[in-house]
Amino acid sequence: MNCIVCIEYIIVAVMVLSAIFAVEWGDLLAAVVGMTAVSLFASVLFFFLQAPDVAMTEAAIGAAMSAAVFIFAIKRTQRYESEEEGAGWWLRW
Amino acid sequence: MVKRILAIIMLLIVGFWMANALSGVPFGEDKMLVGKYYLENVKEQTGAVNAVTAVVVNYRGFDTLGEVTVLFIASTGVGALLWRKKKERTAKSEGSVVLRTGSRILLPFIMLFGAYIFIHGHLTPGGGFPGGATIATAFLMLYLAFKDYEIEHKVFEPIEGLAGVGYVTVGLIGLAIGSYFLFDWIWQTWGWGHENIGRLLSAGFIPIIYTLIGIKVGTELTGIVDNMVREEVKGND
Amino acid sequence: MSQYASLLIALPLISAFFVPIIKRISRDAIMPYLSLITLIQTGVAAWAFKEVYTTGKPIIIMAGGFKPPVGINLYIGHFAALFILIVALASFIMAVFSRKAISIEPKDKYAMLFLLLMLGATGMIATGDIFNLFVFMEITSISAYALTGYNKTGEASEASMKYIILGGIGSSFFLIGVALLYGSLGTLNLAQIAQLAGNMNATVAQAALALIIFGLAVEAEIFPLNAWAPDAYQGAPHPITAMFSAFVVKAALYAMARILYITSSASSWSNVLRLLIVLGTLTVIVGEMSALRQKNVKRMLAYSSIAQVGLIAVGFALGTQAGVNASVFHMFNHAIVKALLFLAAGYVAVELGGTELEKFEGLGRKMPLTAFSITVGAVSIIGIPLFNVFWSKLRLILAALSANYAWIAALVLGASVVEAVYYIRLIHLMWFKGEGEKMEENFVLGGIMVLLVAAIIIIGVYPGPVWNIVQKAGSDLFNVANYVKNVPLLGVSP
Amino acid sequence: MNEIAIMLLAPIIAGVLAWLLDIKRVREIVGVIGAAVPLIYIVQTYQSVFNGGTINLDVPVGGFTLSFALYNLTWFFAAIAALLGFTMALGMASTSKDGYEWLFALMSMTGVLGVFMAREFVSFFLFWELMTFASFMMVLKYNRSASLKYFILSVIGAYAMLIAIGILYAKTGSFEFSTIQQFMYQDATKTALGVKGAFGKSETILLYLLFLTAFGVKAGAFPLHVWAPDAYSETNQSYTSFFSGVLSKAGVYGFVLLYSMMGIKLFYTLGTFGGHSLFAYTIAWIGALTVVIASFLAVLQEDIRKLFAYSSVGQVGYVLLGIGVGTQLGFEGALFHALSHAIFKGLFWLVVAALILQTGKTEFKDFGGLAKKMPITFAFGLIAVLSLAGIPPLAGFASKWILYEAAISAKMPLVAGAIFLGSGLAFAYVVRFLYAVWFGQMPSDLRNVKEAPLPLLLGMALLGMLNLVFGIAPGLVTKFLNTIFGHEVITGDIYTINTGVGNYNALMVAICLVAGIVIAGVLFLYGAKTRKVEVNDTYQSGNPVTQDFNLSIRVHFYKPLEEALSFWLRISFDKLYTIIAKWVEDFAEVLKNAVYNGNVQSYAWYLGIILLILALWGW
Amino acid sequence: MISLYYFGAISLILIGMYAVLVKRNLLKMLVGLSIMETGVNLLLISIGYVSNRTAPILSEGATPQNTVDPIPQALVLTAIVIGVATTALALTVVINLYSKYKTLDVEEIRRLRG
Repeated sequence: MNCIVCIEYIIVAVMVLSAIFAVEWGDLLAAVVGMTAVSLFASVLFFFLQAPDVAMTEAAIGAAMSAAVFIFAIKRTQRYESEEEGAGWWLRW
Repeated sequence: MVKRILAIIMLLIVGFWMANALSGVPFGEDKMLVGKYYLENVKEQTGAVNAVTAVVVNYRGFDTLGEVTVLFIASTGVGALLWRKKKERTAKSEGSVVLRTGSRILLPFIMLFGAYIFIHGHLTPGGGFPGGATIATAFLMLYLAFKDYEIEHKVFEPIEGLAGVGYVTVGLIGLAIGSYFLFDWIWQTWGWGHENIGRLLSAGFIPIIYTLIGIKVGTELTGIVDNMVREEVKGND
Repeated sequence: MSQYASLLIALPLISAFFVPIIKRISRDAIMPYLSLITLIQTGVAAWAFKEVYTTGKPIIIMAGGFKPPVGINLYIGHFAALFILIVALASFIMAVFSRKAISIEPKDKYAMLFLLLMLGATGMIATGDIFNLFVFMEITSISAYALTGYNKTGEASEASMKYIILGGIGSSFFLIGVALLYGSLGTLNLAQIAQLAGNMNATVAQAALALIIFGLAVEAEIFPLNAWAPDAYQGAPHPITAMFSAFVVKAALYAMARILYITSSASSWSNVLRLLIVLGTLTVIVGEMSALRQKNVKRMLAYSSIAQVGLIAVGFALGTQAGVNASVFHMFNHAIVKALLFLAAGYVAVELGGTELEKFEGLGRKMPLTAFSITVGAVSIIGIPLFNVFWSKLRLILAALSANYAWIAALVLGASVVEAVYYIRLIHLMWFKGEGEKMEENFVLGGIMVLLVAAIIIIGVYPGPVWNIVQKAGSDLFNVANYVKNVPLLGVSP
Repeated sequence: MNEIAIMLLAPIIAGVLAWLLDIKRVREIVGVIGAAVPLIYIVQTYQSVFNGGTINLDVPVGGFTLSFALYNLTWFFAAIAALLGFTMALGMASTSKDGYEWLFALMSMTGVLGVFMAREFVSFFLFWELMTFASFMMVLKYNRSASLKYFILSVIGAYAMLIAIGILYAKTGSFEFSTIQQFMYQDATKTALGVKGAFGKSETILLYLLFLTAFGVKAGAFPLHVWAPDAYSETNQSYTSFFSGVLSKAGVYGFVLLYSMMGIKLFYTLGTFGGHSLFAYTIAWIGALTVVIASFLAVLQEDIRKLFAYSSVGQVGYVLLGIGVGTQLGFEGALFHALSHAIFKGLFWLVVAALILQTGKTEFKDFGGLAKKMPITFAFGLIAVLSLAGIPPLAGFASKWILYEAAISAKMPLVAGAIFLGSGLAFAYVVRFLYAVWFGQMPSDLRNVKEAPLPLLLGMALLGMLNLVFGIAPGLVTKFLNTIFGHEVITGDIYTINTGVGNYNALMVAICLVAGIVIAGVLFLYGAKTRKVEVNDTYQSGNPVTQDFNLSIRVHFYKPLEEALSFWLRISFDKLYTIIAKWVEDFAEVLKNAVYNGNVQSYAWYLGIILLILALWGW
Repeated sequence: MISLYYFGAISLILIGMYAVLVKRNLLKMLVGLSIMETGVNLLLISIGYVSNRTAPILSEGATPQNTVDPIPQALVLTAIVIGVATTALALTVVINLYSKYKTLDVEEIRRLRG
């Protein structure tokens, strides 16, 4: 397989990985960074998919702006999510 | 833990279903129907080289109008929900020296770059939205750099409104001249710039609209940032 | 000339954008400005209505002068004309009500969001392009999120949060459905989709349709996707609640029905209908049950309107002309009645500070006019003859029976019984309980209430003309071939 | 303007006026006039209708046409309604408190008239609902739980009817009674020949059950009678005279319709049972059960209103029974009894209204010795009692006699037994009423009770007169009823009725009775040595009765009977329904809190689950 | 065999949904939502892609025959902006919520129920 394809594979893999991290990290700032990474890798994929406009927009708005907004929100709320998995979540419904 | 497992199983089933459906939409094949029409007629109908821009501004103008509206709603809503009697910045420390000087120096260039992006929207990738976002990043840098920087609300809000008004007005002029809302009167009625397709002064009202959109998006995003940054202070009364 | 109907979209937009300048001029001018704009919008809508119903031809607005499917077209047919008029009218009433009901700043932002909510609903009803439908749906729902949280209390923010999360999921999946649809058909125009839907890949068609209906059902408050609704209704400012119940839900329902019938030639279509009937039935049952012991009147009304939505959905899902007509009729009546009820309840809340049941004790002595209009509304929604809702319920029953769904008739019966229980509780509370001295009621609002009551009773006594209009609207919705014929499609074909 | 239109509009317009003006005296006058108009027109149209004429009225409304007709059957019921409505208005003139009552009382009168004169189902249903709604509002003013019970059962009945109408319409494509009747007839012939008709067996049974529910609720037939006692007693008693006298007859009329429309079809579909058409037999038994149960319960009541409420239910049971007998004789008896029940029960309720108005008491234990204070009321009360207990020569006897004959001639001995038992029980409770209220020792707080006011007395007088007239000259009624059936079902001249099984000469009986009374009076005055004794505490074997087991006629007179029946009394449909309602409400509570639990995440899970369902059902 | 891009898009969507379903922190839910939106955008674009063709910018060398479908790109432009708008609004609401409830745990934030 030629190189561009393997680059695609790598990027997709990293993107999915960072998405998982973004979801799983307890530190919300880190999670937002992961989310931004997802957006950035997605915009790279947009380049590969011959969509430069979308790539630029995603990079500028989807990544930068939403990351900034998220960070401000975290600054005004709390940084670490308190994740205790108490038993019987369905009972607490 | 049970919750996680259930969720994973459920999502896998749903995902398999979607993948199954997507197998009916093979990747990388030519499924264009309306798209082909656009590509074939974009130059003479709109004069834009960048087909995406033409689609965004001319063919699917309503979408873009709605898009701008959505962003406008967002900034308005942020403003409405974070409205307090008295707000000001509560940042403790200045940004670093690099950031301060850098932002001072870079500000005009970033602005210029943003302007370039949305003015050349019909020729090169980009357009109003990235351009506006770029301008907003400039202001964002200012906010990060200086602990008591604030934008001129008295100026920004009216500009934001007026840009939108301008967009709709352009559309209404189209309605008046070409008897269609959002009609490209400059290109199709007056026929300006037919000779220089691919250069700046062409593509009818696309540059105008993209400029308006750029200004609007920039001001809106900046407004959102501004509202997010400034916190309520209890007035000493 | 007919292109000037695009003012329906342009006017609210430009006036919403203009609000900041108005605010610079004078802050007190905002609310009157709002009423004025909605009034003008009503005028335009009335003109469009007259245009459509006199010529009998729908108004096709082509944005940018490009024929569909190249350009986006708005399709203001019989249905859209009728409901855009209702949207504008309800917005006007609520704008007038807002002057009294909205005391929290910033009013200018409230005005903008209000106008854009109206715009969104109008666009949803008018548009003829599925992605444009998505955009307008987002406009509606995002302004709805913002307005739900407008009061900035904990409850309001909570309700808004729930709405945002559920609505976000819904719209994402809607977009996936649109993507599938586009991928398999290569077009986004509803008319062309209707043309090509027949030769769609079965699995893709099923998934796309299911996802689109799913996304819309979140907005249309179909159980169990409606969990955000009661909270949002309770948390939102009173005029906004009335608007939700009067036309926002209706717009989503219309979109659902439209897409349903547009794709009627797709395979596995009847499954969707069956699923929708089941969900609608569940909606009715759960809604009524939850309303039964509700302590907060606003929430009770919310649940009752959810139940009505279920009835409407069931009517649409019957898949017959009669069912669609009945549903449209029920939408119409329900819009009037719920506008009245929420207006009155909101007014009570403004005057007495709350919508808990205790606040309504002795209302008959305190605010007789308001209490009277609430009574009329309640009696009407129960389905007593000579009030308008009875006729639509009757039509629904007849349609269900002619479609061999006897149990739906039984469902309507059960719903009416439960409604009777809780509405009579309210009526008795208002008239025969508690004490209180007469307080004078706002003249303008009183007038509006009287007008709505009059409308209810007039339609109830003489439903003929409205029924004719509604039948036209229903056939506009049901008769897809006609819809396709009316849209001047450009010869873009594979 | 068309008579029917005037008859329908006059009461409601008068009601609205009375409500709007709401000035004392004025509203009474307006109301009475409004209620009188239909009566005038009824009397006026008597001749033409008697000679088989009809009056029609068609009003197109919203895609439907409301059409009404006044011919002998509808005239008969409309006459009952108009008469009772008028007396009710007279009664309310002295008992009503505000315009509200006038509005809804007269509105319900319009409703009933509309129901009786309707010629197709749309107007029938519309006016049915109008009547229900108005009467409900009357009850709501006095007592919420009673009104709620009444309204919910009515709504169930109403929508049962609506569904039935819908089914009929979906099949026959028409709302017209006559059209449906013909359709049914043809369908029945098909069924008889074994050809598959439009209505399958299950559908027909469904229709039958739906109509049974719909009309049974309104007629207060067992086991749907539970609303009646509370509703009848918890409202203005003058209105109750109309409520129990006429509104229940709407249900009866419904049964008559059911017969005339679907009788043959039902006969062929359901077949026979022991020689009787099954569906009719069911109705007969429902009637019989209603009679017995309601009469027993009536006997055990300690409250006058409750007593007569139950007795009304029982009396309507007679009518159903007569209809159920199924023969023309039975029908005629039923119709006659509908009339006589209306007049004597109306009279009763007016008397009760007078009592409550003047004394403010409702319990037997607070009454006594009022005969001296309210002689005229007492006289009419006596007439009512005799008529209800079926003592000749009063209307009640004639009709019951015909019913009895019908039951015997139709070979339904058990049903006839029910009639007898019912009469016996009726006698038991009216005797108690008679003695406990009018005779015996007068409680000290009733010393200065006045005679009932004039309008009330007028109303009573009218009804009392009619009781006597129809009692002595039952032929007046039977002659008219014969025109309904088109031939002489019951022969004989005005004073005598001959059912072909038996013969009853009312005049003769009356003369004998009068003669007997005269003789007895003469003996009483001249013959007997009478001595006045002061009535005081009742004694049991020489000792004054102790409170714990006080068997005086005023308190727990039928306690032994109650104890004997204690097992059966524990079985109460009323309780059953209450339990069901409570259960439903609790279930609703649980459901609500489980579904709308306030947690966004669980809401998101709902979305996910729906997606899962979509996915699974996608394959 | 499902294509790479479809796989990436769907997995993003599922991961986002998973976050919404499992995480009890509101900000985490919103992160999930925006990841979901990214996935949907990627899906749209990859549906519009045609193999070995260039971007739909008809400047030098690009003819209508060898460019990809422009419509999905236009749609995605809109979708991105809508997504960021929703996110901004949601975060604002979160800030308000936090100032009222002093928590972001969805199981604490349930004053409205029943």
